[in-house]
Amino acid sequence: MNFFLETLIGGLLAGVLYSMVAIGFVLIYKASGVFNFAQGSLLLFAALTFVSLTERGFSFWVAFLLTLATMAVVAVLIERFLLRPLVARSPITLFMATLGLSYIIEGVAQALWGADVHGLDLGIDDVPFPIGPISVSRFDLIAAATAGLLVVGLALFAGRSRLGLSLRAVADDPLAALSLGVRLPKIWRWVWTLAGLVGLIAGLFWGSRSGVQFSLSLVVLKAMPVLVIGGFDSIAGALVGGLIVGASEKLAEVYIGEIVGGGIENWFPYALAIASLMVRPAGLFGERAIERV
Amino acid sequence: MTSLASPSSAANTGAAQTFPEWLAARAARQGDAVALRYKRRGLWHQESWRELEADVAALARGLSARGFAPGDRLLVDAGPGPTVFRVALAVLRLGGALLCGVPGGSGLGASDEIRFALAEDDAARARIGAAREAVGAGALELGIVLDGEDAVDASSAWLSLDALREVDDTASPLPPLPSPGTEGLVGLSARASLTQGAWLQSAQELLAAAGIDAGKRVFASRSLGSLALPAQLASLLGAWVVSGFALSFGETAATEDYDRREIGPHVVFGSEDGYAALVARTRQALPSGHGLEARWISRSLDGGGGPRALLRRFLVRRLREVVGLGHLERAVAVGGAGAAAAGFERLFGIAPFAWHASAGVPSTVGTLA
Amino acid sequence: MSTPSASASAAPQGAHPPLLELQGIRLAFKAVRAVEDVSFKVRRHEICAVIGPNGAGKSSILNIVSGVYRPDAGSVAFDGERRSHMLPRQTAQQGIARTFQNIAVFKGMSVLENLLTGTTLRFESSWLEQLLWLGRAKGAERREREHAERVLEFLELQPYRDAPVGRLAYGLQKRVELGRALAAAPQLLLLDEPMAGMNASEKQSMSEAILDVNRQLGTTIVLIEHDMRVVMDISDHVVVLDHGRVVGDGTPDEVRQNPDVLRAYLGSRRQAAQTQSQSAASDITDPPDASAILAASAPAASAASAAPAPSPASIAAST
Amino acid sequence: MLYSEAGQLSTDYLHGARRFRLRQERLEVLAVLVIAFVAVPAFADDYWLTAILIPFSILALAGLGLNLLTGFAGQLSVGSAGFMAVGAYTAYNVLLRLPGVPLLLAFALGGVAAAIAGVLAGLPSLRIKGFYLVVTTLAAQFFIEWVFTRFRWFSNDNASGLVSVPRLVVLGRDASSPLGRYLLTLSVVVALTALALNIPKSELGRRWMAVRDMDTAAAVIGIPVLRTKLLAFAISSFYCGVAGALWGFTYLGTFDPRAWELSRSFQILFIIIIGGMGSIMGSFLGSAFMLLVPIAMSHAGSALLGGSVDQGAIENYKKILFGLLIVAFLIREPGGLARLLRRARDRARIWPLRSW
Repeated sequence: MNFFLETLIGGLLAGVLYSMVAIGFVLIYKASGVFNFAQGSLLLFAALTFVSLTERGFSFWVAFLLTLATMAVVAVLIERFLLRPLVARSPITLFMATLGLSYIIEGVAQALWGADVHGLDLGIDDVPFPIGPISVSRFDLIAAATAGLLVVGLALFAGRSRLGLSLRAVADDPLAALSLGVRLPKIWRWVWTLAGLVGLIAGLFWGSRSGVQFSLSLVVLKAMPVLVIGGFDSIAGALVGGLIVGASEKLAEVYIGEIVGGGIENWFPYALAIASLMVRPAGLFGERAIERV
Repeated sequence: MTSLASPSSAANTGAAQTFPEWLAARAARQGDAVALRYKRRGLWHQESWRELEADVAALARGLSARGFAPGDRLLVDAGPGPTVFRVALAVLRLGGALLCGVPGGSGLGASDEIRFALAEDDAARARIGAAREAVGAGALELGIVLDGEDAVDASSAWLSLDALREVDDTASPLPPLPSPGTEGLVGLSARASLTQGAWLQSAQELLAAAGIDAGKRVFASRSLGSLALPAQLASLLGAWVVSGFALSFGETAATEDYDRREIGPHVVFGSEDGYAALVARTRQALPSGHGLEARWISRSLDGGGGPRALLRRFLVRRLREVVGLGHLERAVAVGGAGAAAAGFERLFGIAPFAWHASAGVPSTVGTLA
Repeated sequence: MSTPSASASAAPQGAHPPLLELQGIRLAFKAVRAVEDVSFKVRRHEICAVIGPNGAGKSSILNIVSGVYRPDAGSVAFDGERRSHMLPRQTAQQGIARTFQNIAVFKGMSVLENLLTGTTLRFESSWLEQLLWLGRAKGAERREREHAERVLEFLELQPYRDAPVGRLAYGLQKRVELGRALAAAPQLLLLDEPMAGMNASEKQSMSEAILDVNRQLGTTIVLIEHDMRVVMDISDHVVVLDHGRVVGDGTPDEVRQNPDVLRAYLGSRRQAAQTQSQSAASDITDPPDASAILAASAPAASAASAAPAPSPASIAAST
Repeated sequence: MLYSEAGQLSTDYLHGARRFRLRQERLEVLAVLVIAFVAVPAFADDYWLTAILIPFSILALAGLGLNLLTGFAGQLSVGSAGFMAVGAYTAYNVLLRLPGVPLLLAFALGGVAAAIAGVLAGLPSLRIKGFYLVVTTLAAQFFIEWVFTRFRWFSNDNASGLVSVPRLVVLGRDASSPLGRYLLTLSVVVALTALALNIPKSELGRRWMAVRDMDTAAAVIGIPVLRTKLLAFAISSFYCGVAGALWGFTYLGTFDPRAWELSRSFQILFIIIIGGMGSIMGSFLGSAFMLLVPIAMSHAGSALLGGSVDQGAIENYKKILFGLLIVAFLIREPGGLARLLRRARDRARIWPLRSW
């Protein structure tokens, strides 16, 4: 029983990391309707930049801010050279564009900072941390807390700040928003920067877990089922989806995995995602658009 | 194909002097050669002289069964096209005459009681109806409507062409062949007529002058302006049966430029405004502005010596190719060649051959064109 | 029947039962009631115009008849066959064809190909035959191409035969869409604002085309139109909707005299004008002005996909 | 390419359904075939045959398969490599376990197996649209990879997981030489391409394009949308499957599942984006581009920087370049190279006029 609980909690906490990736995804999807495959590469780029800066002797916060600035620049470039020319094109086209974008970013990231693995130590040692009968990783707890803060922060931001409001307006009814004088390009630049920030944070956790390296960009593949289950346009959905995927993945690996011979964590979340698609095509928290002709 | 170049060939066709005789001669001499080519519903159809003669005969029987007798007149309100030409030949076979022009216009007088009419479509039907109202004409004996077959109900006097063909031919035999002196074409606007003999005579002169013979692909422009039909009948119908070339019509006036590409005609029959339209369209499609290419092209088209002359020759050939005149040998400007014709020559290097009243046709028909 | 005026003018039935009969149709999107208890009949071979201010539920009715929407209540009887709901494909098989308010042509295909898709239900050859270009494939292809060419000629689209539809002018695209519907040789033709955003001459030729279809092919036509002149000219029968209810049903003249109709019309004209100022996605009231409709209705389509929760105004836009 | 269409009159509606409408186009195709079947074998050396021409034609075939699904039917898939793997492993096991089955039949069966896998992956398209399909096809990709890695039975229980294909015998003649493998590959590709060329002009292709352009309208005129989509998945995956079998047999010879990882799927997707969505020929252009550009780059690289060129760097620049190309094409010319070529052709056709 304890074993089950530990697996479950462990899974949930691991799921938090998926959520972090997914949240950046959702932000962009809500604001610009783009299914951003490049989120993983952004994450890699952010983490890589951060690490390289710290390796060059910058302190944590300086490096953090510099990286953030870089991400803002990247966002501006993306808005100018990708989103603006592709405005009003089919979602599939936009998706493929971000696929190309991910190649560019990865290429640039490695051209700039090299392809070798960088260790990253956030100073959070990964020691077991007893909670009642079971014990969980302190690292995971902190990650979870951060993710929680992130969600709350974003929620507040969306609810209070002017930008957040216009962001919601755009998500609800682009045309109405436009007629109210919301400037999409500005929104997009901000949102992509924000996604960069989220990516950076997620990247730090992932990086300190598995080292900062190219494979980091593959977490996007983890995020996708999360989005499908939670719904593309709901931050809460991303969080819950992440937890579900994390937990079920671990449990499946433990209980089903050994039956079929393990290694199923690659596709199991997807199977889960497809199942949920069949039941709730818009995801748990997603809004279902009415098809009108 | 042996040259049936105009007047001389009259000899080996037994000195034919009327349309029926020429048609028969054509069918006998080159029955399998293509007489008519036209595009409809995206497909090119072609008809040999033999088939054409048979069809004309069928139509003639249908007409006479419906009471069309020698000397009768068929009022035509339709643009130039294959069907009209067939009907025309049938009317001429019966020794009748074609009454052309714009019925709506002043042309129609109380004198001509219109008992037979041919309408392109429902709009034309309406026009004819109105015209007849205006002159208080008697009952319509037979109306032929080419388009909108579905609209024709058995009760009315109006028949579709197919219905006309189906009229049983065991009815009264066809009347004897008309004489060269028979009136064949009447121009409404100028109230003047043309006998079959004179008509064919002028055709032979046209052929001789323009040097058109059998084995040519001739493209008849549908977009000839309001007087399209009389002009084309006067100029083309005679030349066609006398020379025996293959006559082609595009699908519609709007598609002509593409259809021409597909045919690649040796000869085109157009009118001043037809050529004007083509020239204008080509001019406006040429590269404009001050680009090197644009400058060179315009300069060389305006003529000049040395290298430009060479380039011009090349350009002109190319332009002909592009607008579907790659095989063009002769362009005939029905009703005289004016500024547009000159513009045509400047672009395509071939001076349209002006053909009008002076070519021995009674001035009246000339005024039609 | 919802209003006295409607029952009064329960149009005299011919020998046949009506071709189309709607009974007690209701439909709601989320909170917005698009259609409330709509009932009316359409006789064979007639042109029936459905008119009414924006948000009256006109398009919803068409979408229900053609199976795109599923009504919450009520039933549709087509050709004597009563049903509560059908899939679009089934309605097509029954002989119902339609056009859409925001043009729904296949932009990536040529005009001829668009018309050809209209014949799809009559296409007698399996995909394998078509792939291998064997068996019935050739015959079927030839037949349907000929049929499509007839429609092409009927609508005088020959000059654009091979042009990609996406590049054609607005009016032509509407014509192509009509052609695609005609290619299916339908018994009942539903036209959703066939003349929206057209200039006078385009309207003229479009109404002529519609009349020809009705007269020459004997097709029954139900159309939504804002331009009163057109409606009164071409329709035999007019149904007036307002706020999802039938407020008038009869011949053009009967409807013209009907007081509630006038009230509904004038009243809602004002209200519609407001919605318009509120939302960019809102449609245009009559008389429709070409540029404005082009501006508004085209994005309205993309808004449908982009906006998760359509505001009442934007639903109104599409009804 | 200064066409003269004079005298090419269509007198039968089937002319409109021709693969190549103009005589000139047909002649060009003929010329290309002659070069491929006669000139190339006469002059190309083994390196060109095995390292460039064979993979070129196979990737073109795979691209063609994906193009049918994405370019024509509008259903995005990133599982092509998975379906290729299914084709390869099926063909391998058929030959391994059913002695006497001819090679070509084994390839075909590989295609069929892939088609079945494709239909399964396509089933969700009943409920979902657009990039949601990315998820289901990714699922298929990962699941297939997992199955072939996990269950050694497919690779004949050999420990390394590598399998080596048997001698290639076609119609009793050995085709194991580079030239033999080239001709075998080429014949299969040409045959399947010829079939694919029927699609755009047939009702099958029109249904696909209708569903792609506007599926509501398609349903309203009576097109069975789901069945149409599934058919697209089936046929597309069949092509990918056969391509996979060729990849394993005539190109690799010895393979394991890593030959068909996700990156291969992306590679094929890029081929059709660059080559031209919705264009059969585009798949070939894209494939050529995809193979030749990197080669050119490494040559250029070693030429410029002398021998001391870091392959890793080259890899990065390759990535950046292709990424940029993808974006550029999507923005400037969604029709890809095929459309660019078509444009040039049409311009030449009416030069010096700008429009006609």
